Amino acid sequence: MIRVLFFGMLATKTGVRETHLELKRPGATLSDVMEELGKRFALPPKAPYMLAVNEAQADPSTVLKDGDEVAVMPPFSGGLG
Amino acid sequence: MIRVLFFGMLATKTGVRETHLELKRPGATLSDVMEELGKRFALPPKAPYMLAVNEAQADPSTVLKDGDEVAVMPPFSGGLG
Amino acid sequence: MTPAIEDKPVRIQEGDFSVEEEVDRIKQSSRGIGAVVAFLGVARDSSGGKAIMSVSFEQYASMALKALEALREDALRRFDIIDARIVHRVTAINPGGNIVLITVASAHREEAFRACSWCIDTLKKTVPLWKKETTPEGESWVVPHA
Amino acid sequence: MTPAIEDKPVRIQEGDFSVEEEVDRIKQSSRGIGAVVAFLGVARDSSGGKAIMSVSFEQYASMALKALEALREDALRRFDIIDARIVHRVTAINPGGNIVLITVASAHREEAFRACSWCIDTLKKTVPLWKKETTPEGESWVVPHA
Repeated sequence: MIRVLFFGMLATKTGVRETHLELKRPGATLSDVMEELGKRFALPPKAPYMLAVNEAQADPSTVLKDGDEVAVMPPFSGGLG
Repeated sequence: MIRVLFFGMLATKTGVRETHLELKRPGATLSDVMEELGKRFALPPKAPYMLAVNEAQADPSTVLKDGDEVAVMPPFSGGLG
Repeated sequence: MTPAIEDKPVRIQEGDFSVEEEVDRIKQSSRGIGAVVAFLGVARDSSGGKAIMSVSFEQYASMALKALEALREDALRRFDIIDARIVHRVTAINPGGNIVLITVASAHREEAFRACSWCIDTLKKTVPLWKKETTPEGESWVVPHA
Repeated sequence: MTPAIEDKPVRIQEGDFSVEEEVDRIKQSSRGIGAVVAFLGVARDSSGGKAIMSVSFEQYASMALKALEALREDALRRFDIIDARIVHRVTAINPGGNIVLITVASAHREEAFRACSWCIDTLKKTVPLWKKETTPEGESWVVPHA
């Protein structure tokens, strides 16, 4: 089981801030999880997502394990008014 | 008659902050005045002076007239500690 | 003794900060400081022709603080600077209100300018914070320029 | 009514200044301000290996104020900025003490960084101010690098 967090515009679009997912096979990657989430929440496939695993930016090839925290985030927009 | 001001290290070297000078001829330039001051105060001829006439930076070819205020200044060193 | 929250060199907080206090704190890191460069991000009253009534920031709190700490460490390694401090607010902020303050101290000014500018550029890219604008038409999330 | 001295955007003064007050004043010039960049020059405790007990500044007062005003006008013309303020002290200043503060406000940060950096570079070249250092060996005038 992994924990998935959505932020900003993606929390608005999906209607949830947090969900949980079973990894379907050993060696499943962030990319596999994104495909699954895309189906479940009708996420636009080409939007530029920022991804993190356990609070560190990660790319889609990252292999996940049970207990990981995955964040699916819109591009950051801090710092300016 | 013109008024001449010395600042910083030049006030220390000449021992005066202010002096007065008669212009020797009409059309006398800042360069002529520097020559005269050089003799009177033994100013090193090659030091990089900053020159001003009536509170604006001026170059040695500037023609002076009675009543002008000339400043003979070391390179500026404001702004930093 | 644990230092007071306000003494931490990177912080994400709701409340406002004091520019004077942040500058005073960084000046206390060394008597070799000759230059402090500060960048203050302020909420504007308009953006691309739209009136903005307020902006508010959301964060991925645990990751944002780590990313901000990493950003400071990286700046201290990359630039010949003495110290750097960063504070970012997450709350609704009206026009004129403070959003973020980055202060960088160094012996010589060029490095402080370079490092401070690098910090705000890098913060925008690496710290999970999202801006929402409230306009007369309602609220909308901001999509940053590529 | 004449504005209070502290409201003038360029000043040369003996007394200390407040970074917070200068930043607050510049923020009041417009609600379109998105960025304030500040440069604070601070007295260091050493220079080229020598211990410095204090620095003090002498000015050609009438010309220095004119040059500082011209510098601000020039910055406002050259850069896409909203406002700029400059305050420089002339007095003896101990290590850690404030020497000069340049604050620049703009809609976007890049111009504020460029203009603020340009202002301090240009101040050093165009404003008749001279620095004297007091070391354990005595006082000496500073000859700037070419």
